[in-house]
Amino acid sequence: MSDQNTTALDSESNVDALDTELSTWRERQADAWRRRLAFLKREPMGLAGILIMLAIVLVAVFAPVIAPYNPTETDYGNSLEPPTAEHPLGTDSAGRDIFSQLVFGARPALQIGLLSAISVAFVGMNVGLIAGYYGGYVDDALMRLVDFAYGIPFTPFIIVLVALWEPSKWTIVGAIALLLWRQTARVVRSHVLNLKEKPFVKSARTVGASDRRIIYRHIAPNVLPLVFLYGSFAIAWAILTEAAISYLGFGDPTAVTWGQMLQSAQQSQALARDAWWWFTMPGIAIMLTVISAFLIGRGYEEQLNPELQEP
Amino acid sequence: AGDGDGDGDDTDTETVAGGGGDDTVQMEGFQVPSENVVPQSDLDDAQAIPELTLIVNPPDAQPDDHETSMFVSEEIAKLGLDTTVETMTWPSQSSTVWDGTDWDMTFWQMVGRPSRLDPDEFSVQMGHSSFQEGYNYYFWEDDEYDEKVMAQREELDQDTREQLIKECQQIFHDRGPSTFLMYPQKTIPWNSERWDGVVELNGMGAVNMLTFSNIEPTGDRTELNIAYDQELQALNPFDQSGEIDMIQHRMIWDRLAWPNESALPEPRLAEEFNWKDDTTLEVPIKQGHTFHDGEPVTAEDVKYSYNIHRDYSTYFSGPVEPVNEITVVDDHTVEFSFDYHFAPFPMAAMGRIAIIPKHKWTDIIENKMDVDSPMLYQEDEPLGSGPMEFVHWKSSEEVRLERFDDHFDPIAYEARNSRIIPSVQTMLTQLENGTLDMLANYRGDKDVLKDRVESNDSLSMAATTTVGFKQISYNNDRPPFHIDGFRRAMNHRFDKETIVNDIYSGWGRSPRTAWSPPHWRAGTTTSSSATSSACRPRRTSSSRPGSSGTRATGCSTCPPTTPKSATNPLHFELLWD
Amino acid sequence: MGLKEFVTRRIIQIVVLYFAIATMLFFLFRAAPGDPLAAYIGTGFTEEQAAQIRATFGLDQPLHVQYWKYMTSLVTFNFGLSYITGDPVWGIIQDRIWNTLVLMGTSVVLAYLIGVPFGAYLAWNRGTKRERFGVVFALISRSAPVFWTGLLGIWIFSFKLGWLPAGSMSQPGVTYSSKLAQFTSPSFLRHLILPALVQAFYFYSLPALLMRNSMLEVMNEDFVDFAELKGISDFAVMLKHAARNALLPIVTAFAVAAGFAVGGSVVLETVFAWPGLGREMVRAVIANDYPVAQATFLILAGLVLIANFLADLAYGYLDPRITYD
Amino acid sequence: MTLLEVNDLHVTYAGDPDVEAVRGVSFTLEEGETLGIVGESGCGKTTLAQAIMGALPDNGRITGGEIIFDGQDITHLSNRERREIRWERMSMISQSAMNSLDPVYRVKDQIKEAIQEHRDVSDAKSYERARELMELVGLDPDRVEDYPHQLSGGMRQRVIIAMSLALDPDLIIADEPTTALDVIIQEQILYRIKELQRELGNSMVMVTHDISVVAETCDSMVVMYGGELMESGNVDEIFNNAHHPYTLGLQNAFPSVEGEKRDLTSIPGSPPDLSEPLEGCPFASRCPFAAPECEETVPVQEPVDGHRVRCHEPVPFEQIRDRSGEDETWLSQNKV
Amino acid sequence: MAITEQSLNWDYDGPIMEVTGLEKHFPQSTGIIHQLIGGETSHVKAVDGVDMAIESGETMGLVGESGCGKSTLGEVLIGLQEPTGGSIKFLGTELDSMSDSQRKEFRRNVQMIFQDPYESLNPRFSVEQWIREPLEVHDMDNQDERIYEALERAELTPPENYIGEHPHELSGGERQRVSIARALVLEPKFIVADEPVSMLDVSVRASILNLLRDLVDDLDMGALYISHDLSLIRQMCDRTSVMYLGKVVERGPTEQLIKGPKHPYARALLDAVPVPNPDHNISEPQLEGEPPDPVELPEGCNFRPRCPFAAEECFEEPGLDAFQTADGEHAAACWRVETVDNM
Ligand SMILES: Nc1ncnc2c1ncn2[C@@H]1O[C@H](COP(=O)(O)OP(=O)(O)OP(=O)(O)O)[C@@H](O)[C@H]1O
Ligand SMILES: Nc1ncnc2c1ncn2[C@@H]1O[C@H](COP(=O)(O)OP(=O)(O)OP(=O)(O)O)[C@@H](O)[C@H]1O
Ligand SMILES: [Mg+2]
Ligand SMILES: [Mg+2]
Repeated sequence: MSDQNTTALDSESNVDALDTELSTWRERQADAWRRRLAFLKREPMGLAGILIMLAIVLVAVFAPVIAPYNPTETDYGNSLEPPTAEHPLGTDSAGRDIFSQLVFGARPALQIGLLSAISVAFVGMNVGLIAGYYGGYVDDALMRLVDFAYGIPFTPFIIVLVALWEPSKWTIVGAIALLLWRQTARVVRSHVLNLKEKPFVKSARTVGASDRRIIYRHIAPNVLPLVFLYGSFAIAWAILTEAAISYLGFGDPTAVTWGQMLQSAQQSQALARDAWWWFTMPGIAIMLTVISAFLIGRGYEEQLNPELQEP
Repeated sequence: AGDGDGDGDDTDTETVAGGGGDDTVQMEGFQVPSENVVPQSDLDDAQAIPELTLIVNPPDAQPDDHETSMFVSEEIAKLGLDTTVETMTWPSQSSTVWDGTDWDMTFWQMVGRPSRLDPDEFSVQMGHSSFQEGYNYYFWEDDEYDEKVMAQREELDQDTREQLIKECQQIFHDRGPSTFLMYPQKTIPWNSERWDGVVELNGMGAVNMLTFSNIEPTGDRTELNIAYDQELQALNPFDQSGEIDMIQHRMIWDRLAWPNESALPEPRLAEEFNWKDDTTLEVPIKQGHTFHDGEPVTAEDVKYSYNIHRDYSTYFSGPVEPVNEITVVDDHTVEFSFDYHFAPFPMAAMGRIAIIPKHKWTDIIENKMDVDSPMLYQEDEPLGSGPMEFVHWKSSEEVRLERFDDHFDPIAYEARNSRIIPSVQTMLTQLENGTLDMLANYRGDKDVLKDRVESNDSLSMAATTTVGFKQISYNNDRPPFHIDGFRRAMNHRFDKETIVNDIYSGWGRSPRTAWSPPHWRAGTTTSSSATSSACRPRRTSSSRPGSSGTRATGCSTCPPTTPKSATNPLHFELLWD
Repeated sequence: MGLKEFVTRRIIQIVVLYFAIATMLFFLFRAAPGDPLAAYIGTGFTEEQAAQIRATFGLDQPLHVQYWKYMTSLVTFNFGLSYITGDPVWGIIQDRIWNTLVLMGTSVVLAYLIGVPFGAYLAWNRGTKRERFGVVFALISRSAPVFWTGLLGIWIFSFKLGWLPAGSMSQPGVTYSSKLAQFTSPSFLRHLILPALVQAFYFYSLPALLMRNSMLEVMNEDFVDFAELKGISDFAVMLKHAARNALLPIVTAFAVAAGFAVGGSVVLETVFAWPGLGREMVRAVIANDYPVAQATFLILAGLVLIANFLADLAYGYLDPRITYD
Repeated sequence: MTLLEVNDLHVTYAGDPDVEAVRGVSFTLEEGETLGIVGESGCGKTTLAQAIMGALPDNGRITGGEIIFDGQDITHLSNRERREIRWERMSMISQSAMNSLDPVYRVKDQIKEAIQEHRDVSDAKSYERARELMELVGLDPDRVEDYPHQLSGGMRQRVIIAMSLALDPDLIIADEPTTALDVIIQEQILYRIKELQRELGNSMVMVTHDISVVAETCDSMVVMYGGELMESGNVDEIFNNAHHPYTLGLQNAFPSVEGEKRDLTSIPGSPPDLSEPLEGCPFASRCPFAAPECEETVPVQEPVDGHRVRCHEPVPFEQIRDRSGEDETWLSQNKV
Repeated sequence: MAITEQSLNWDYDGPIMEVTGLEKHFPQSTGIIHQLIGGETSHVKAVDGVDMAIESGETMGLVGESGCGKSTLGEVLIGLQEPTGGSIKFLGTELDSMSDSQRKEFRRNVQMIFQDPYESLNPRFSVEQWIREPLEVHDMDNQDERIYEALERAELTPPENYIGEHPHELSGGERQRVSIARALVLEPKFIVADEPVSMLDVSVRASILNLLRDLVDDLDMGALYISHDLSLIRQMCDRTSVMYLGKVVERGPTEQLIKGPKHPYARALLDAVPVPNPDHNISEPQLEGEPPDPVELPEGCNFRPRCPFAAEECFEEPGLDAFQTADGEHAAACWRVETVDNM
């Protein structure tokens, strides 16, 4: 707090004051972060989730460095090789290196996951905020829209969209964004209904704050953790969905994704050939990514909801 | 083009050897006209083409096809041309190539079907200039070809017709609108412990009418369980668009004729084909035969059945078009009169058009059809006079037919369940554990299949080279492929033996000619020899595609890939082998 | 507001929603690029014939007429003709509805039968290693794609061990006198085991994790403490009070689970060659068989809506606080 | 006769850090008597009540002292033994009575459950009893058919009271039974409790933070602060002759509608952190009279003038009493 | 002071806040179908014709049972809810007819303090942010100074210690002080306090009450203090209104009202307040049962069904001036005041 009170003081103590102020500020910030991250200590599973996710992100970022081969490069002479020193996770029927495919597959998985999560969070949060805050007809209309989204079977809808348009990851992200916001919106709305009756919101209204200010400064930060929670679930859903879509043959066949790998393993009868390294590895990669998103979300949820906390 | 890499001698020799430079098989039957050598001026044009793109499906569905394309592209690159392989799913490929003009080269395959056993279908549809919306999607035109290919249609004399076909093949080969890479083998496994008498039809494979009328159970299980990987589309006697449907149709509905072991039309419901003159065909039918409901099969039924194809637009409206009139001579005789002599009629129409009960269909057509097309009507219980009766069709599950005891050519087993099993793996497991007796269209990896069959005493397998083929087509409308010589240069660039033996592991045959040899000359093999026929050259890791010149050595202990029947007349052996 | 009015209102709402979804679907398909009939017409037809076929499918009519016909089909179940086979769509899909319902019903019921007690068990063992392990296990099964576990299941139980059929729904050649006879026949049940278990293996985690959370929440409620105070045995308190109340959110989740189950049929049925709506839908979409694709989608959507409705009713039944408004 | 005797009771909640919520509390309760326990929020009242009832939260444990109920040591009972005493012999109206009814069962079922868990009574009989009890607490017996949400807060509270009387226990522990209610309902409920107690003759422990409630309803009282007992004895005695500065501070902070209007004083500062071990008097840091010894040694509970006080008496009690009524006394303390 | 555009009449010398015939009726939610078939919507009459005037420097107490409409009245007064009838005048200007800038000024000059100290602060705002917000909204200058001043006024001293804290770091009493500081920072002229101490510990209650009272005096504000406990009202308020089912049934100077309540309801309310005096044993409650829902109200006097003195005449609705003291200050809406008085 620097203001007129201190102007009378000499400059040296002024600097001192600023210094201590800054350092206390820094301590406070550090404290805040420590508090925010403290849950990790109490939530080893959440920590595990974060670590796995971090590892996957690193793999995705440094894919070209990590992957020993070009994932799309065919080498028919070494097709269907079981894991060896040369190909740590073996090769597929076109001789492509499974490990390199896995490594590069992390990219679209994360892209799809994060983009979906962001769009789901963005749409869901705003719909929920607006519906909950304004109520009345706005609420009615938006909630019917949510009901509408709930009435649409998820995977089939995405299949239709992807099949009618281009099979690319963007279509998948778009399709997921079109539907998955529904849950976030519902949850956010019910919390907003609750929050807007809270005295602190009433207080903001008394003071004369605009609706926008109330929604985004007072209510939104209080639903943000929830949004984050559902966002992390959206990551998981998106990755699972992309995999399923690819598996069903609606994916982009030229893309290197985990789902696509499983699709081609299936197509090439990896099971009948006992090429376990081909059809287990992408599944495990999907599982790891998804579970890390779930773990993060769950850890966070445990944190949000004191009732769930251990005694 | 050809001047890029010192390998250009292919283009300046006048005699073109099929495949790689050291191919020892001489193409004796072919004279390469000198004007087909690429003129330098055209080549200059060609060099303006920046990069050629070869379209192929992603490797997952057919890894071998993809690999072939990669190989082809490398070979083209050796000509000094920039090429890339573009992967497209079948729908995009179809809309790009089939419906569009903006493409250079594409990998393409056609499958063998019974109707294609007669060279007419391929030769007309893939070569005649009027089919550029259809199978001649590569925009090829040749007046001489058009003339000849239509002429064979009307030729009654088989020898003359063969000659005409051969000439067409020659023209096609010379001008090379597309390069034939191989004739793939169709692999059909079955339980030979339980079933006897599988007939392997040359050009078609073991799944054919002869098999199903011949086959006999060896033990007490008298139901044949056969797997398909797709749902059949309809059990409608006028609609036979689906590959899967065909056998069902033929078991339920009799035809006047059917292809015999040499793929020649042979009387079936008909007693004989009696050409009274060039334009009149009298056909007496078998007496005393009934539909499954007990009503007799009469000449009226035959006339009625054929007239539907004339009155409505169906797949067979084409073959019956030359028919001027159908007359019922007596209860058991019909007479077809034609506008002109129409040689393919016995095969194209009589071998395909189902005889339906008039008493049932009059009512359907007058009262029951939602849509004015009998092709779109699905009977609840399809009724025919064939060797098997319809029992049920559980969609996506199975079609069950049971023996019709009163058929003139009764079958030796009681029922046939056609299972629809989309997963190749599941199919295979069920064959192994005895749930299934035969896989009608195994689309999986043939090596896997062979291993499984070999390790299981109760299973056998037939591997038959079919009339289907794989090819690289060029956009004949677009530089540089508008130049005949250029195309031919390409044609000779690819060592087809390498492709067949190395890439397809020998599961096929390298072609010496366009489309197929006339299969009415082809023969059959009985099931006894079928298992061994699967024996094929093993791929060695040193014989990589691209290392041109090396070729897989055939397995010395194995008989040639395609079994030849002793009775095979093979007039065109030259073309074939 | 009474139950009757609530039900009426919900039904009206569902009908409106249903028609809205149908409308969206209609325009979605119309907006799709390409000629829908290309697959049917193929190349063998003249322009004239093609036009005739177009007329047959009603595609020559103006959009609003098509739309009207389409909307009435939702009531009459006359979904038109398949672009591929030309058969009436309803005939193609009506049996599959049952097949899908039986498979999904079994797996969801199984999932709940496993998941709810499992979740209660986890809550009961809060803070122990067992609980932690259980939660991770549930999360793992929630993270494994169904088609993948399905593949593994087939690989192990069919290919390797040969215990269970790898797919489809029945033995060859068997005819059943009724649906009931079919769905209770040993052969059918044998075919049902693997897909139902695989799906249940995925689904149980939702009720399990929810039940755990909800139990933990309820266990903190005063009435649970009070019930203990009353001297009621721990087990009775858990069962009568904690579990009973914890079930409420699980019921709501049932709608979500059913929704996902219905949607998930697409994947599961494809893996196990189960002749249901989902597999038909995939086939139809791949083949551009729009009428069938639309109809299966609509039926699936209808099932989702009905599941939502049933969950609402069940919730109202279970929770006396719901006043239906 | 003494019904309940609590001797030097200690209760600790395990956690990070541990909280010792009750720190050596002793008192006795005679049969038929009502004992009030008052104190600020967080001083351990509920913990004490729960310890007596044997209903401490999972992490709470009695770490010292003993509870003797009707001559029986009930400090450490097994679950089964505990269940036999519970509700049969002592029942509890808890702080959150409003939420103590299970929302999914009808009132009758919940009352019946309480009866049938302990007595082998037929359905019909216990149903009759449920109706009877409802009448007893002044509710329409037909409301037994209602679900909890159909009742108002006051009614729910009455149902809980009815339930606590179901088995005619010797001791009823009421933990702030009226805190969440408005004055009118509070009066109705307190009056009903008192009446019933008079009729049925059971003893009662009334936990509250409102000394006026104690004044109106209790015979004797215990004043708690920071987990410890500050002063205890007869209600009249304590109200008229309180010795402890904390008791006096509380009294002076309380408004009244009776008598002349007077200014209220408040006790500055906040209660001690129970997770830290305390040397000396817990009130020392807020006490305007505190002397060094107050901070160092724990005062013992001493009988003074007919009641017990736990204070070092840094200045004579008369002085404390005189000065505690003035605002300045408290304000002079340096505020925390 | 940076207030440039003073469009409210600051020289007005009438009551700072005045309401006449104020009504707030909530429609009972009924189903769509019910509405479609033309069913009538019933209303919860939370506030049903209230007249009240509060002067500057005066604290008006509002007392009544739970659910009688106290909070609703308070919220309508400061514009948190729109009234469904009647008029509100602030400084003589009708709220309805205020221009935008006047409305803004109104907002700046009326504030509210809520009951629950644990929910009336945004958990994500620091004390400084929380108190600064009103200043930002109204674009005031010298914000830092004002914040310090407000904190000091709310006796949160020294302000530096509190400014960076977040609500969870504060005790209940401190939070309530922060709420007060926030309400004060705009230097309002009217303040509503809705049971501000009911959730606080006894030992801190007194200090908050004292603080509020001093502030009203010092800053010459008008205030409405809401509670159901007359003993607290007594400490705070100059005048008191007793509310029952949406209506004010008695009004008068607080001491006078406590010493001699006229309305049977006010008597009952007073009687129900426990007294910290052991000689005073709990007596039989004067009121049985609970007030009915304010939906279907009985004809005549609202209180009739529960009134021990109800008579024939009570079937007619009494006005608030039905019984008045000579000076007109102490008034009750009861036909039977005299009878009651004689009891
Ligand atoms: N389960 C628990 N675990 C840890 N600490 C607890 C637990 N329950 C209560 N406490 C702590 O023990 C202390 C005493 O709590 P208790 O509930 O007995 O107080 P109280 O006097 O009843 O307060 P109130 O008037 O708010 O009800 C408080 O500091 C509280 O935070
Ligand atoms: N938004 C609303 N919609 C419908 N009814 C409402 C609404 N707000 C209040 N009510 C009703 O109006 C009546 C008065 O409520 P209000 O909150 O003003 O009472 P109160 O006197 O403040 O009660 P308490 O002392 O419990 O706070 C109640 O019956 C309440 O149910
Ligand atoms: Mg307590
Ligand atoms: Mg209120």
